[in-house]
Amino acid sequence: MTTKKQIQDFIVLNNKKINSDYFELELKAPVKLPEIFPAQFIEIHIENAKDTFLRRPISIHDIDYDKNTITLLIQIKGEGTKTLSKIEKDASLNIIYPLGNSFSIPDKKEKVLLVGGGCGSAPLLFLAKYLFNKNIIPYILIGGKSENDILKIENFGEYGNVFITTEDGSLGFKGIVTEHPLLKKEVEKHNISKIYTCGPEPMMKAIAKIANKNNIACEASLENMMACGIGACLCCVVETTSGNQRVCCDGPVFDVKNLKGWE
Amino acid sequence: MTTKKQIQDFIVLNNKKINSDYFELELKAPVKLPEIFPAQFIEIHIENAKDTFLRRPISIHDIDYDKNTITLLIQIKGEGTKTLSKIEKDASLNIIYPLGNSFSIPDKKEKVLLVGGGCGSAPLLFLAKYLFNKNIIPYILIGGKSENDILKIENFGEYGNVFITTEDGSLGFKGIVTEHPLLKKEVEKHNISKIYTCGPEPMMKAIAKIANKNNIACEASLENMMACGIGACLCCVVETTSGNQRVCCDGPVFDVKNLKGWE
Amino acid sequence: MADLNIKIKNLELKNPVLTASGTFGYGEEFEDFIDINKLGGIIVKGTTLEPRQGNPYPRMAETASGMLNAVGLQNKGVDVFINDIYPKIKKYNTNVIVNVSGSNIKEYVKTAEKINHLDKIPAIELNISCPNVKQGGMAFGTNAKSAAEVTKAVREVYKKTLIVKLSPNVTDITEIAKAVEAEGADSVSLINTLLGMAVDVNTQRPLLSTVTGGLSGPCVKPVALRMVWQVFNAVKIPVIGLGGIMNANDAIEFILAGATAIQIGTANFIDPQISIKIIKGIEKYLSERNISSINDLIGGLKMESA
Amino acid sequence: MADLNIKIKNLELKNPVLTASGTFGYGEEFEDFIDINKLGGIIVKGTTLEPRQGNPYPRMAETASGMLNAVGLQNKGVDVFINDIYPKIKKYNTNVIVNVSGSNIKEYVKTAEKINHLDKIPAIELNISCPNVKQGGMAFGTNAKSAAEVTKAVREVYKKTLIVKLSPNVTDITEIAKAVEAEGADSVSLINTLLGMAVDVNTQRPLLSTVTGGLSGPCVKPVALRMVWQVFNAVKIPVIGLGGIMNANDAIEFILAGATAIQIGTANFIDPQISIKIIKGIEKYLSERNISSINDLIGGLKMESA
Ligand SMILES: Cc1cc2nc3c(=O)[nH]c(=O)nc-3n(C[C@H](O)[C@H](O)[C@H](O)COP(=O)(O)OP(=O)(O)OC[C@H]3O[C@@H](n4cnc5c(N)ncnc54)[C@H](O)[C@@H]3O)c2cc1C
Ligand SMILES: Cc1cc2nc3c(=O)[nH]c(=O)nc-3n(C[C@H](O)[C@H](O)[C@H](O)COP(=O)(O)OP(=O)(O)OC[C@H]3O[C@@H](n4cnc5c(N)ncnc54)[C@H](O)[C@@H]3O)c2cc1C
Ligand SMILES: Cc1cc2nc3c(=O)[nH]c(=O)nc-3n(C[C@H](O)[C@H](O)[C@H](O)COP(=O)(O)O)c2cc1C
Ligand SMILES: Cc1cc2nc3c(=O)[nH]c(=O)nc-3n(C[C@H](O)[C@H](O)[C@H](O)COP(=O)(O)O)c2cc1C
Ligand code: FES
Ligand code: FES
Repeated sequence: MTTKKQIQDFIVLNNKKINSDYFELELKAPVKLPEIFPAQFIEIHIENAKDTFLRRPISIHDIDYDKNTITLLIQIKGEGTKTLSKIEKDASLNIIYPLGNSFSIPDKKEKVLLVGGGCGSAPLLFLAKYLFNKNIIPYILIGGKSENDILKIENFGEYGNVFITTEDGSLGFKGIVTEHPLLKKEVEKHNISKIYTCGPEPMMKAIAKIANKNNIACEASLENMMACGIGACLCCVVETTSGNQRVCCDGPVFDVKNLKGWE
Repeated sequence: MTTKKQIQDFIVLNNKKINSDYFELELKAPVKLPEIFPAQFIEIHIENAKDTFLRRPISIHDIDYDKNTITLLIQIKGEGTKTLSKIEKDASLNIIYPLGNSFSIPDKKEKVLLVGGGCGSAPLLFLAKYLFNKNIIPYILIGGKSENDILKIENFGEYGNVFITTEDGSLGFKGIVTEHPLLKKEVEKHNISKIYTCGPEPMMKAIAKIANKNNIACEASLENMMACGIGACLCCVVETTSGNQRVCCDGPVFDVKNLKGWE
Repeated sequence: MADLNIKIKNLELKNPVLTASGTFGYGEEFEDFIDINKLGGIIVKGTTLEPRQGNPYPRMAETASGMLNAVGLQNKGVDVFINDIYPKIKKYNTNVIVNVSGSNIKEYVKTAEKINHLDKIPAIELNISCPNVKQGGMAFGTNAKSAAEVTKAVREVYKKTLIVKLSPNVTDITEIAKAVEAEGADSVSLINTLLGMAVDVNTQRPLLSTVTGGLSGPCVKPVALRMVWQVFNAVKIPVIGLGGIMNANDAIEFILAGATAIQIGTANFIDPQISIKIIKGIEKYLSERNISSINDLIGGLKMESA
Repeated sequence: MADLNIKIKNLELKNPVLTASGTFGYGEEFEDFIDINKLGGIIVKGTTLEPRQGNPYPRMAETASGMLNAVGLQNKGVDVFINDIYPKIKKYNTNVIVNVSGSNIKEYVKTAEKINHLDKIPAIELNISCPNVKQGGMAFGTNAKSAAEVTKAVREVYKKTLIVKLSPNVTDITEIAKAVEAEGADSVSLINTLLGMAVDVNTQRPLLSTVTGGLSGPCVKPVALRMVWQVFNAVKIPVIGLGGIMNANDAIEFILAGATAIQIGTANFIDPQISIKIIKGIEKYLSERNISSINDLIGGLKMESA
């Protein structure tokens, strides 16, 4: 993406608690939003949060060009996200955006599968909606430790065929995503031509393995410790077949075939 | 004072803006307040204020044993006090109290003068009330750069005879406190037997000079950079005739005769 | 419940949490807030042969996640300590350790000798790292030869547990640690403060009367932790870690990096009860992981890749 | 309006604000946010003779008021710099300075020699202070003799302004500064990062793949400022100050302590526009005090007591 990066104060329109671990922030942009693509993210400056010196990278979860807002889906991890979870309506948040590349969009006839877990759902819902608007109805497989980690299922349902797994069986299929019959049935039968994944690294690696084995294209949206988010510091690299690449601007989306250690 | 020091969370009952520079906080104690004396102070922990690592020392400005509250009068100086100025009702503040010694209380027949400036008014109003309750009606001389720095005059008026100076003449006598006729008239005529002062150091030193010259007892409540507030770190010392003493626990009140450089 | 007992030479600690010299007065200042007897030990303010007035005011400045101090070893001298302070604090049912400083080797030796006679003082911490005095102090701690000399001289007269407190203001702290180990130090503690400075842009003057002072608090933790790890890998004697420890997790970082015990300094100013909270936090950490003794955690940093 | 021009040997800067190596990419990364041409100069990422992949992931950890990095000089090598990067950035109407590193003196010399031929590069910054590489880097900067040697060797081949970047991980930074001054350095810049470490208590592993890394950000400012003041008082060549500068007041502290120019590092990550804001803030500070030139502020710390 060659969209110009911007730094601006967004206004909090809505801070919605999803459950004890997750919340959703709707932020209004001060200027007309540029076109934003699935997997792109922002860097938020969280003022007055203890021990939060650097900005925090958060994916764009949804975008409403009419209202000129973006929505974020955030998991409370440490002090930064905890402080964000308490932010009040009308507060302002300084944001650098849009950052990173995006998932590649397949052509119409392809059958694609989205596999996510936890806050990996954030960019995947945006992707599902994006695909749906391009008349591609994806399979969507969402996994988590328990019910609590399965987010926004109704929304996913609007854009594709949803399958759920939880490790404790509290919702959907009991097990981890890679054990879900869908993968066996659809992937191994080569009905699926592309997998998009975002979530915990071990999950994504397991998915990549299945994709590679079945010769299916697979893109993963990675996380990494980021200092600048704009490609300047070289902190966020991942090892690829063409050397160390920056997750923040060469990614976050990588073709798993190019990732070392993901074979 | 040998009151046991305590560390507790107080609840904000009221945060009242006085003007652009000053505000007043009323805090409710979680346990019955011990007896507190004029010039004693507290150390507040200000959470989530930028660049505010250490606690902030603030004098006790008023105390209501019935409501079990203390009131603080605070001037916005930097990030810490700025953050405090925005604290909302029902928030909690972690506080160490009561700290320091206190002004000595004269016997009934004495005529005393209180001289203060800016947030020096904080402990002086408490002192004036304390004296009034002991049937001593003090003279009170309050100075400041302008009207804005002359705080709570009506309250002072309840407890004593108030005189005002401002450098720009926007209220009361135009000039600095040491130029006020009261000092000439009362002090130099030896009608006053004791002066209590709290405010900017140059002001207090000038007052001390006048007191010394006229052989009047004078007590000053000092400020200093404090790290611990409880006598442990030796950061807050002032040079006295008996060596370096700690402002936080040997003071904040010192007889000016014992302070080096205050002759 | 996990066993928190540790030993440093003959010094037995009921838990690895000590309070750092200069930040805990003589313990008394904290009696209103905590039960001193629950601590592994307290290390009292730097003590010198003669009384010292310390440096002029201002002595303190706040910095990002830390503070600078220029107290400069203000203390009443070892004789007043022995006659007036010791009788009051020897009642503590915990280890009271004296931090000893001097301008020259003779002063260190004489002070240590006097303290050697105090029954209830099981150890001294030799401060060869104070950045706030003109003579001695840090000068000894930034040079392996002089660090060795003063350790050797004190070792000759001091029979109980001898801890040497190292300065972080050096190119290679392992060199100093090895030098004092070779001369009989029973343990090294590190770090003392980093030499720093701050300026008031309004007055255009230094914020400390001495221009430079000692930096402490969480800002120094990464440096302290690195040095503890380096020294742990370089010497055989137990390492006592400190520098910016604000909570139990910080303490555990130091223990994993090789600290047998840790000290709480600046954190006492923010929360006078923090030392006790940290003891409880360490206990909880061990229990949650079914680690039966703190000794199993010391230097337990996992180095193989995940 | 106050005059912000300064000179470092033959290097003319329209203002004293540079961006620090490794924190500003090649400038291009910041083009969306600021007008690069308004800066006093930019110092590009550490460049070596051969391409380097740097260290494995994870390379970054956040600390109290700072961060640790273990990037380890990842760069495409001086030839790619000359052929691919230089043509794109030589358009800047400001000073583009190359930060040069190497594993041995030969590498430093060869790299400097190649850059010497680039018209639009008016200066190099010799990085003898990188803590994140196994060979060379900091090893040169923590020893006066080797610091002098590498400076001398590069000075022979490099004809333009030669800045040497010093490591703070030393006992006496003035000794190193004097040694490189004696060998013809035109200026010294300081500080590079402090060597630090952080541990994840949950995994019990180091947070950086290399265990230790370089500490930067406001947490190091007091140490940096102290060193700038010490070096300013020890050498005659201009000092470039950096370490934790987050705003104009921080920059002014360094200038008062003796810095002729300053660099903005980690602050660029928090606010990509900060360098320009700092230039404006310095201008405002001077105007408000009727100081006609920034040169009148350099080393202007008032030392007499108030
Ligand atoms: C490109 C990208 C997109 C992301 N999108 C989302 C999202 O949409 N929703 C969401 O909930 N989370 C997302 N994350 C993760 C999110 O950035 C971290 O959870 C957050 O930074 C944690 O901050 P904290 O202060 O709450 O916790 P901390 O206490 O700082 O850290 C908790 C844990 O979070 C991780 N973390 C901390 N800082 C960073 C950082 N700068 N970069 C990467 N990981 C970090 C570390 O592993 C750490 O152990 C994304 C991360 C990346 C890199
Ligand atoms: C015993 C005592 C009683 C006080 N009572 C009051 C009071 O009743 N009302 C009131 O408004 N102020 C009072 N002060 C002053 C108050 O502590 C400072 O204004 C406050 O700490 C500033 O904090 P900040 O974060 O807003 O500003 P900062 O940006 O931290 O500092 C602004 C200025 O305040 C001074 N200051 C900062 N920290 C301290 C400290 N720990 N000790 C002393 N001075 C400091 C410094 O000179 C600094 O230049 C008192 C101070 C002392 C020592
Ligand atoms: C106000 C103050 C006074 C100190 N006095 C001494 C001292 O007398 N002797 C000593 O060895 N260390 C002294 N120190 C250093 C501390 O013991 C400790 O080494 C340092 O502060 C780092 O730990 P911290 O970051 O936990 O505070 C002092 C530190 C502070 C902040
Ligand atoms: C991510 C990162 C990469 C760096 N890379 C280099 C480098 O290549 N060469 C160099 O001399 N310094 C490098 N540095 C050090 C900075 O230039 C600077 O000296 C240091 O960060 C202190 O300044 P600061 O606190 O303003 O960041 C790097 C620093 C960071 C944070
Ligand atoms: S976070 Fe700085 S390059 Fe990616
Ligand atoms: S502030 Fe610590 S002794 Fe007074």
